[in-house]
Amino acid sequence: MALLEVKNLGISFGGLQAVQGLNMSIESGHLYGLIGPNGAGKTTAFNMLTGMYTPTEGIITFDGVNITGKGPEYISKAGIARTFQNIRLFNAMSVLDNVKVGMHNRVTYSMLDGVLRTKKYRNKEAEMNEKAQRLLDVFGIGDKADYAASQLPYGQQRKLEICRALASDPKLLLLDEPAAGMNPNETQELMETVRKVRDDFGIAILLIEHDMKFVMGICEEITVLEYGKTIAHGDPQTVSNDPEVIAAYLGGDDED
Amino acid sequence: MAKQKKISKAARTYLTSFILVGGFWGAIEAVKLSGGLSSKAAGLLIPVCAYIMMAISLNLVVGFLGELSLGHAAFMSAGAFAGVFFYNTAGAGMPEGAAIVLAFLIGGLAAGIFGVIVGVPVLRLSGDYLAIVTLAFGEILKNVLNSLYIGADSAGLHFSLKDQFSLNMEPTGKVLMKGAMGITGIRKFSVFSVGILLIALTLLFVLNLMNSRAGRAITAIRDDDIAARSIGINLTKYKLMAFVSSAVIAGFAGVLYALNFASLVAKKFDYNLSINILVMVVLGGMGSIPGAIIAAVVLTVLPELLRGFSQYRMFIYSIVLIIMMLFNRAPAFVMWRQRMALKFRSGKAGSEKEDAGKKKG
Amino acid sequence: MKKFVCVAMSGVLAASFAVSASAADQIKVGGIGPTTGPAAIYGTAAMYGEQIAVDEVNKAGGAVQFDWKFEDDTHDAETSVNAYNSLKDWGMQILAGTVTTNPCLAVGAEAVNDNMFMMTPSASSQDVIDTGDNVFQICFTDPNQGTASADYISSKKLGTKIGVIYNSSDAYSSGINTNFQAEASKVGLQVVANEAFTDDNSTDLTTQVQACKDAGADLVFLPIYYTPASQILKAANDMGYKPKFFGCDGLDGILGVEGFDTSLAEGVMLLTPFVATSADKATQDFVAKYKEVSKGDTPNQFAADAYDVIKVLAKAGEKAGITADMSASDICDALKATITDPSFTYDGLTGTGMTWDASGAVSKEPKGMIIENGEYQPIDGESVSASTEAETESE
Amino acid sequence: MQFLSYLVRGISLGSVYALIALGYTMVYGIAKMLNFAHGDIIMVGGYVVFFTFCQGGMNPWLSMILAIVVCTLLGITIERIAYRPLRGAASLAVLITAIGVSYFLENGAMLLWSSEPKSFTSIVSLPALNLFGGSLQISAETIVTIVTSLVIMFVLIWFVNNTRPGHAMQAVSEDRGAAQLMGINVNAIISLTFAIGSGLAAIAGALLLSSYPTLVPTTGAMPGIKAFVAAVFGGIGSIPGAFVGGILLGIIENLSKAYISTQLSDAIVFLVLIVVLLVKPSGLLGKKATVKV
Repeated sequence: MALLEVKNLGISFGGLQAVQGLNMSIESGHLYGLIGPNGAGKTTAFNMLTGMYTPTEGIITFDGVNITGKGPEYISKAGIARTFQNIRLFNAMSVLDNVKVGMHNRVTYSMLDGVLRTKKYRNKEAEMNEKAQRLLDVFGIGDKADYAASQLPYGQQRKLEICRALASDPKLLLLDEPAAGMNPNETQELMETVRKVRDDFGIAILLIEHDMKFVMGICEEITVLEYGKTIAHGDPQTVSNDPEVIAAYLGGDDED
Repeated sequence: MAKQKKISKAARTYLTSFILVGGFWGAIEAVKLSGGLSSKAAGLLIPVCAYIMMAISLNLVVGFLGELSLGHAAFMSAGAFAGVFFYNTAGAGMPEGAAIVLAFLIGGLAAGIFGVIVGVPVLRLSGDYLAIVTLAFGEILKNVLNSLYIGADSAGLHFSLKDQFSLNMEPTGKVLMKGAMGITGIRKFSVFSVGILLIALTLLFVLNLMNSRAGRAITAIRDDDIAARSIGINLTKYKLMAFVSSAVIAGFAGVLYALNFASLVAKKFDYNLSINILVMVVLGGMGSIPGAIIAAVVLTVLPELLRGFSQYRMFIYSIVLIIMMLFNRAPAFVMWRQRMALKFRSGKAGSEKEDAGKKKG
Repeated sequence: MKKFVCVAMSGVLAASFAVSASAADQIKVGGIGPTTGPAAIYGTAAMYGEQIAVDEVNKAGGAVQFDWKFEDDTHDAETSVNAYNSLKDWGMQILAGTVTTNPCLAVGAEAVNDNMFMMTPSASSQDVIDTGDNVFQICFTDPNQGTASADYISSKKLGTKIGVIYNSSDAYSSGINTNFQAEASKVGLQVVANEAFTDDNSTDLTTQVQACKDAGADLVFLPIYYTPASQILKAANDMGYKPKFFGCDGLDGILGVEGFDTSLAEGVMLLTPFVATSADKATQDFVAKYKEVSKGDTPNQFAADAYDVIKVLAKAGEKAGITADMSASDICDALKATITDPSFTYDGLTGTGMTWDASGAVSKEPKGMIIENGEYQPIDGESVSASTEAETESE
Repeated sequence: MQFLSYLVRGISLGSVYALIALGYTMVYGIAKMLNFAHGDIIMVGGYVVFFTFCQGGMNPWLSMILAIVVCTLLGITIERIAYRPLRGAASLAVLITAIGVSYFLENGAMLLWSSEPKSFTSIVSLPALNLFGGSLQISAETIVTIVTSLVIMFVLIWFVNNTRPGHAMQAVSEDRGAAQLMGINVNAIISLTFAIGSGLAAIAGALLLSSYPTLVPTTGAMPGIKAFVAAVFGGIGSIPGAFVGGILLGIIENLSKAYISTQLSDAIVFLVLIVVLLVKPSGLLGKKATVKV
């Protein structure tokens, strides 16, 4: 049984069918890619997987449980975390606090514990601080823990967002265009980071990316979407040779 | 190194806030002892305390949760009427201390319940729509309290939303609440130290909350609600937590305020008061607790300082308000101030702030 | 920079909170009322009224001389108490205020505590004088006005079907309405429409007028101030609705509204202690002086009441022999004893032969007035008795 | 017939709200700020007409034009001095400043013209319309106000959709930064918006007072708030929404006064608003804002 099973997933907004008949099967500890031209429905697929949108058809099974139509809170607790195409950090909060917010459902104590500063509060906070600092150190931004998130340079903001997602101890991490806006050096560094995350944390990663080199370089399996439909699926080699994929990319390449 | 800095930052807020309040208390008590405290200053103490609590509690919603509320005075009103009504009726037969404590608890509870009633529907909205609905709830409460008559006679309590005449009471009955006249003949209870104690408790509650898991969730929702959802934060729960906590504190403030005067009317808690409290929060800097405290004191005292101008008083107040806002908030002024601050500090070593300033600029 | 602002602020604070002490051989009288905000017309009028009276008292050179100061309370209890405290710091020995009811209740409690003598020109609720035995009124209490109006309408057979339009968000107006209704049911007046408005929805009063019209009211009782009343008269006229209109002292001033077509007020009756167009010399002098200080406005009953308050204080003060070096509390006891003494009477702009009992309520006679040819005329030369407290105590 | 008559009164009040709400919604839609001083500009317009027309006997048209000019200049000045420096600061900061401006205008008016009420003479000199043999009367003021707000609504819609400045306004409204990059003078466009909004306020003031003649320094405050509610009701930022919201608000207010309770009519109005917003969170005709994830 794969970690994530997506069967015939689809959604339509009004009359517009944004995603149709999407099938995916993701194994634990593997790296997957979801690619396709702009508007192909990749981010929409992510939004359905994380519960932001409710699919109009199909079934999502995660870790043996049907999570179709469940809210983001449930899905996050179940073990899916994500990053966003246009980085969404808690800008006014410190870098460390961003990561601690990520642990919201992992390290818990009640509001009263917090207000009354009980022993539980102190223990849990210490645990959080330590864990968050460790995560930041892994990504090499441990020295920036006290900065406001918005003060970080772009590349580090990306890393922080991944940190925050990892803080919730996910089994599956969804990365939405992690390399967007990065220069080749940064991209190279990011590739290593992503691999490292997979290796160190032993989790499955599903990523959306436009940068073909990036995707082909690290993904073990790739699904290609066009106009909401799956047009190809397989390992990087197979996909890159698929005539339909080539046509889609040559015909509709209007990347921003 | 980084960790140390982090702790000192949170601690700095605690320290500044408590020093401010403690200093305020100490200074007033010292002047009181020396006998130099004027009647005017003495009379302002409790209202100032109540407004400080109001500003801190509204900061929870506006500063930390990031939602604009234009009806905060309504919670103060709910607390004030519930607390004082109890204190003036059932509380009259009790020992003073118990009556006071119960009055505060009842006021806080009433405001909290009203907070839930308002919060549940309102928090589904956002932005200006949320603002207008909070304003609407505030005006509804004012309007209803303004028309509410309550009387008691041997047959029990009588209620009317029309007029005193419709209470249909026995001639010996006592009217406890008279619509636009509100509650009159309140036995005054105004002890400055109680006000300070309440502020200290409020501060402790708010600062502890904001530096805990729940507080981080609230701030996260303000910064990016979509990201917060994706992390598994229950938006409704934490929005409601911030909103209702803020309402309860406002309820306490309401009781404190109302017990300071012999009469209580609903008209006092209109949208103008809500806006005045909002002004305190914005002027003090959204999300800044010490700022809210200072702004609450300044804005309560300012109109009193301007008494010498008689009829020009509120006119001058409005000009001062505009100038303060421009000076505090206009980007051009803020930059100018930062430049000046840099000039002042450039001599000093370890100009870590300078770095931060440059980054921001 | 912030520190500098803080330091400057605290300096100003300290300066303003320091107890000020000044010595003079004048007795310090304070006044409180709204001179800004929506209720400013009432407070401002009272302020000018007191100012004129103080000038006259000091010019007359009697034994009692006043040093007078008036503070704004924006018609708000909190601000009113601030104003009171501010006046106390100034050294106030007698309070001639406050103008509006709710603030007056809050300030009254303070004054009772300090044993400060206070006489309000216009806070007309029964609760005001119930606050304590040092609180006096120069205006009629609401019960008196409501009851007297119902009695008057009934005894003169002015109408059978009565409509009432009142301001439910105003203590004065809702107070009179309550007592009017109680008395109306006693004397057999049929109230066919009891319509309220609030400060917040007073823009449009046509619906209330129409409700009275539809209910067939032949007399509309207006226990309200003259500003909304002018609007009601116009609305009724536009509707072709011509009942009799009957009002209380709050209606006085309606002829002075700038731009108001006074022909609309033709036939309006009101019970009031003061009319600015009265031909007697004292009133005419007062009106002339008022126009001077206010730069052209016509005084209303608030101004006249406030004027009388100062004059009463001067007269009673002389009789009681109060001096500037007495404490506020001593002055209070002396004034209380003098004013409640049956031998003390006062003739002023708002009535003749006024006396006070220990409750603090005034006994004076309102004049029934009717507006004819743009001027007040006594309805039929006789006046009604307003001293019917005994049977109207609602508490 | 009674019902019709109450309905007409509601529409009459509503048309005044609509007129004020149009100004509110213009400024909100483009400058993205709640101009709390809008109601007070109405009051200033009222005083100008009062002194020139009601007292000075000036030609009503001339007096109106003068009021529009005064209010337009006032609006531009306020924007320049009090709001523009805060562009780029938090939107709440501007809101608070607007409140300061509102206090300034009210208290300034009180000092200048005293708090004594003035009774306004209607600028409309036409006879009322009598229907059904006189049993239903519609005042000329009502008709003029409705027609005026309708005309203004259509002119505004036309202006925004068919003129260069109108397009620029739309661009500024959509994305201020992008508009600036496209070479649109954002400051000028916002000034223009304030000029239009304030000019409308002058017209609204004269018509408000023609129907409801009491003029005091706080005259504009409550209608201002109600009109703001009306604008939100209809969907703030939407020009037809402001009109519809205003009319509906007036009708609800008057019908609840007539049939439910005169005392509680405010509560009822606000309750209806809350219910509408809960069902349609962006108002009756407002655009639904979708957040892109």
